[in-house]
Amino acid sequence: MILETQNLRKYFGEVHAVDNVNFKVKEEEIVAIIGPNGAGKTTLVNVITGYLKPDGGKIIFMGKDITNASIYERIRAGIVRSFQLVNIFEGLSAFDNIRVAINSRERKEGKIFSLIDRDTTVTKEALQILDLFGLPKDTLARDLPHGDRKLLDVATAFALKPKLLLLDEPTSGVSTREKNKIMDVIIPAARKEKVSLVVIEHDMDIVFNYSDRIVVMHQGKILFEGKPDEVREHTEVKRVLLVG
Amino acid sequence: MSNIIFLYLISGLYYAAYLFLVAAGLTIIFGLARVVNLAHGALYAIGAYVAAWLMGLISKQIPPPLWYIIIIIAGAAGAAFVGIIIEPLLLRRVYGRLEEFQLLLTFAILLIIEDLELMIWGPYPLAFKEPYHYLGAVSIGGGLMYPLYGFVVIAMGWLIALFLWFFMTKTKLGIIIRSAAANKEVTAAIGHNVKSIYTKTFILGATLAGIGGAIVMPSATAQLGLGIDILVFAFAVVVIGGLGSLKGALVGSLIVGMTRVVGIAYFPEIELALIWLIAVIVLVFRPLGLWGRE
Amino acid sequence: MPETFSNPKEVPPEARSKLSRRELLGIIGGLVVGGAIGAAATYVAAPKEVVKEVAKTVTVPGPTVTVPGPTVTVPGPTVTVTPGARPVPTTPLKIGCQTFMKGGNAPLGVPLYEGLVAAAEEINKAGGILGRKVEVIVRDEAGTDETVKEYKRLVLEDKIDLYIGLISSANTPAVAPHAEELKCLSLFIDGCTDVVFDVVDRNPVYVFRNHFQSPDGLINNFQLMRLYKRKTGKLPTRFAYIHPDYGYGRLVHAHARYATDKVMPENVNAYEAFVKFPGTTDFSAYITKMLEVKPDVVLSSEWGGDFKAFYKQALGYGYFKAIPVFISTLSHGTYPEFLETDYPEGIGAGVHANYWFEYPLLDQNPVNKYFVDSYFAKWKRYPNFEAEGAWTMLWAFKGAVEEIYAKIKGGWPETEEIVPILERWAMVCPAGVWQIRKDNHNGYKDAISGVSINDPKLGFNKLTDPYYIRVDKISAPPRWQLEVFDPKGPHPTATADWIFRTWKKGELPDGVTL
Amino acid sequence: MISRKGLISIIRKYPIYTLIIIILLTLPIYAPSFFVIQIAYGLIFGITGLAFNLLLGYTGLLSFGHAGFFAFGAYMMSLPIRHTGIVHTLEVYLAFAFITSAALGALLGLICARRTRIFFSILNLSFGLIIYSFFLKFWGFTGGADGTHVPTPPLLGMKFAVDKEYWMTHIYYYYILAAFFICLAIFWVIVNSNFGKTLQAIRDNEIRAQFTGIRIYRYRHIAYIISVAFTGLAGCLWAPLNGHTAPEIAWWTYSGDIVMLTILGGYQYFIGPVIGGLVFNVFKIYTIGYTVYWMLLLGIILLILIFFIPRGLVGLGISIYNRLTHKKGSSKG
Repeated sequence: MILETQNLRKYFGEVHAVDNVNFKVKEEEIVAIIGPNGAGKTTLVNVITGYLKPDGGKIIFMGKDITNASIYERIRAGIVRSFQLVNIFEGLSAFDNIRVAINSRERKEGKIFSLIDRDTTVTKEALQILDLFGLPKDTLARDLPHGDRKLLDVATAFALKPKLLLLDEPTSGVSTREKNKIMDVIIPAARKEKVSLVVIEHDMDIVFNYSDRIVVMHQGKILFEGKPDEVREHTEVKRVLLVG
Repeated sequence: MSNIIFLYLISGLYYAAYLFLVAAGLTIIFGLARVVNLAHGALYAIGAYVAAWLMGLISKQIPPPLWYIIIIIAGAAGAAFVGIIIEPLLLRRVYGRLEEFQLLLTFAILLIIEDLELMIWGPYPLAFKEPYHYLGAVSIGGGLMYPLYGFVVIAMGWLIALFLWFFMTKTKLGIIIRSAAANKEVTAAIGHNVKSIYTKTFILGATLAGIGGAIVMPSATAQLGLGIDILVFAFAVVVIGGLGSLKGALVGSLIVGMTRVVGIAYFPEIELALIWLIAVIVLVFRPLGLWGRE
Repeated sequence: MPETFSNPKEVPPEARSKLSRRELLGIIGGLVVGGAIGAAATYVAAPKEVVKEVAKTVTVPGPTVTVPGPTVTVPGPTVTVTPGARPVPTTPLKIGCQTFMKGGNAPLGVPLYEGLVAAAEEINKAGGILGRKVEVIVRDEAGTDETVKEYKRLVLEDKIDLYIGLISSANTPAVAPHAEELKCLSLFIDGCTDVVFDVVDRNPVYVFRNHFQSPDGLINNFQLMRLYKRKTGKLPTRFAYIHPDYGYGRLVHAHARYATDKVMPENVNAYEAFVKFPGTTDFSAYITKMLEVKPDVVLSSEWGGDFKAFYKQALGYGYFKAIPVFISTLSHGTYPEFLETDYPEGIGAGVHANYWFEYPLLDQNPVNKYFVDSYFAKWKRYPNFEAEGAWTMLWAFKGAVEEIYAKIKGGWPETEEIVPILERWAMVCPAGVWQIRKDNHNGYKDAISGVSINDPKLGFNKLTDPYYIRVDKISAPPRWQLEVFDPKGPHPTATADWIFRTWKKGELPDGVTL
Repeated sequence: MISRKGLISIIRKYPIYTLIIIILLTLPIYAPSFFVIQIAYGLIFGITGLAFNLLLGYTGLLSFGHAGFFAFGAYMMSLPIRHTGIVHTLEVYLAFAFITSAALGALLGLICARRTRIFFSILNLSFGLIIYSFFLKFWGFTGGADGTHVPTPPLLGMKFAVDKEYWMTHIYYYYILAAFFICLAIFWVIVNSNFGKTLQAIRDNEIRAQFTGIRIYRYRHIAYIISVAFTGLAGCLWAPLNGHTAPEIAWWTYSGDIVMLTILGGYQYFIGPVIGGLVFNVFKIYTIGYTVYWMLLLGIILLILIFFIPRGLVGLGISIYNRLTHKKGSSKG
């Protein structure tokens, strides 16, 4: 068990965005979180990754209690996330985005007197990741097409060699053909690096094709979790998803 | 002894009154357009110069009581006129751009207006002759006197504060300006021409600064560099009170006004630094100022 | 060169050229090596212990003018020029001038330029100096930094032959060292702080000055006591002060305090304020504080636009009724028309202890009449002490050049030859008898102060009932600043040191009567 | 270290910059002495611009108080001389100014490293004005508005028995040039190091930087310390050249000048502030000389800069250079 939350709570006034959620992720597992808008999916990820402070409950990551750990400590521990609205270093090239992430992972992002271009190991690794994600080397992040920007967001998170990668709608705002292309890059990469994935996703085909297990959230609670085909037949889930 | 304290209080209020007018203009413009208008000091100086120049011309011909209305109208008109020119022509082009360029543009306008003042009104300071003494002074006990005109300025400050509160909360334009400040896109969506709101707000701000300059003129002189000096104190007020908040500008100008008086009377060495120390302390504990919003 | 960007909304740059490691090293190497070569070249080229030969000073036995008996030398006909060994250049004599041309200080500064131009035109009409026409280049005396840079440019780029100017006591201490180092004859008009020749430039060679400051603070301080005694029959005990916060204000204060502590040991320093200058337009808090401490007399050295704001606000507070006697050392120093008829009467009138155009009386001093008439004809205004200073300085320079020219029989004299003549120069100028002292290159003339009175006919407030003190009674004797005064010591100037050591407690110094 | 072939390839690749270096090295031989002095001032403002741009261009923080730190560095030389009367070799004061400015930056950085955008600018405006009022008001200690005279210090322990003009235009000019090249190299390394890239990441997206494990306040604080330290160093280099330190150089309009020269040069480029420093100083001095309305001229130039060449002189130069050399290729910007 790589991640476990024990009746995690997060309230915004009366709105119980996350209401006593016990969410579990196993090693090398790909978990999809689905549910109507406002079900608390993003809030759950925000609390796990330290972006929001929980109102109650505990988060155990690899046996350690990280409920009140800082963002910095969680990333060092191996919990990394990407963003629904793309957050990338606009003024830097894709290559530089990756290199900054690698430098941060290797704890040498603060080195003043070592020229970044002379660091061959980092450069080599960055190029590998660029190939893995099929991203161009020199174009500035801002000039990339929307699909590539989403990929770069994930790639930068990926470059931190996380143990648990949480992706917030990695394929939103992209055509279905592009969606599959993105997932066909992310999933094999995760498998190869033995990274467990948590993906918030709306597109049911993506959810059913790519995830090992699915968790359905509704009004801050986990309604049901199970294998993709179990979820497909579950009447209650269908009603919630259809009605929303 | 109490009348001396009263005199200190009044001179603090006097300084706070016209400082508020400049700061209010600065904070309204920032509240809406998110532009820090360094040229605002120049609008204050324009108000002062126009009032001093006009009074020099016509103070003989018109009856005394009218002087005070003429001064305010002259100052307001002069600054508003400059506002009408620079907002659509220059400022409108930088609203969307980077902060560095907005600051630099307003700095350029400040420099240009400083030299235009030199061109139009010449190198020497302009001053009024009579109106300040026309109202005479009132004895406040212990052989001490206080010029009635001081009360006029203080009253003017509070009146305009009241007017601004009324304008912003009760009039249609006021509410539109506040809504545009809160959310430009929505205001535009419901059919208001945001561009003209910007211009109107800027002119309102300019008028306030112009009036501020004009009402001080009878007791002082209009000289070059006036705009640059008042600006930094207006900044202190806006920073302490909170960028974009009128309440903040009012309280901020009172704080700065009183600090200056206390500094001059009891700690002459650090009088100037005192104001800025307060600004830094406020910014440390309340980064957005007392009532600022992001 | 890789570009960086701070905000996506900006136009994206071209794809930057990739820099290979070799080129990167090349550039850094080139830069550092270039710097090293430059530094080495300087080290080799620059001569070390060789002292440049300073021209031997020419000692010329000249007539010593007996000061008390005024020999009237009206600026008369020029000396006929005979071509000597060194031909007199025909190019115009370029004079660099710096003074306040705009802003709150312009009412004091512009007359300096006007006085200089008035003198230059008369000299040119009379054939110039040794046939050379005089040409004035004027630059605004802005902040201390711009003034220093502008001075260097006047000397090095405009190649001026002579420098006349400077008003602010912040600028003369800054410019004097550069004048000595750049060897440019610089005749300061104001910037009167004694610090220039007492501390900064103790053995001046190329720098002279029309007047200096200590008599200014002292005579106006005595005038305060005199007017208070005239009004109440006894001497004042509670003193208050309000000065501009720069050299001039600080030293007027220092000298006044030294004198008052000596003459009246039991005096009380009720309040002293140093106000940001220029640019203070709201004096209400300062006025309130002075009303609170209830002083007998107030000495100030505010002037220009700020002073006008001060006295207008003070009138509103009934300040001049509450304070028995007030004087500003420079209230009447700006051009006379600047101080309007709303200025209170019967209080002190300060003219920087130098000159008010009506005194000495025009019919008694033909030089003053000649100056006031020609100045008014040209500028339609009456002159102030800065105008008189510049006017006198240029005529003194002309006289010195012509005197040395007659001695060395020919050629335009070197600056090093003019300096000894100027060092013992004495003449009757519009302000009366004026003499430069050799040891500190300062101009000495008797100090004047007065009482304010409105003149409806002239339309401004003017000085009347002049009060004189001989300048040597209220300033350090010759060579005091070199032999006795220690610049690192407790006293700010030689005169303050002299007062501290020689004046007796509880008595007026000799030569001073109230 | 660099082979002859390497050197030639660089010259071919960057003809303009090598040309500038050659001109700078040989300037005192042919240029009029006043112009050489102004170029020396320009080089010092270039260093100040580089230090300032480490915050603006690379960390996205606009400070309106850098003139205060510049004045602080200058006073760290003039005050010791004023109070001890001894004039050590210049390196002593440069080190002293650098260390005290770094300490000042560390202290003030604690307050403003957490602020951004307009709050950072105004906070620094306040720091600059506090420094100004300290130098102005404490008359006894700092000489107040008159400031303090700075005599000619020995360089590298050597006193040169030459007149001041020769010293400024030949000896001290090369000293400043050497200091300038060293600072240029240091900033080049800082900007192109891991640290430099991290700063740009923080500038572009704070949230992403935080979620990439970068402690943004720590690195902003370090950048602030470096910037203030080198601005103080530039101030200390400026003091002997100017010969005088007065409090007014800390007044906020001079901070405006620093912002102006950086953007004039083009803050999006590493070399921008240097070109801006040189051009701005020469331009300002010659306009002050020739017209009383120099502020008007400066204002108009600024308007042109903002509306027509937002990418500064260097940006303009590069786009012209590209247009000339790649006639066929279209060039944006």
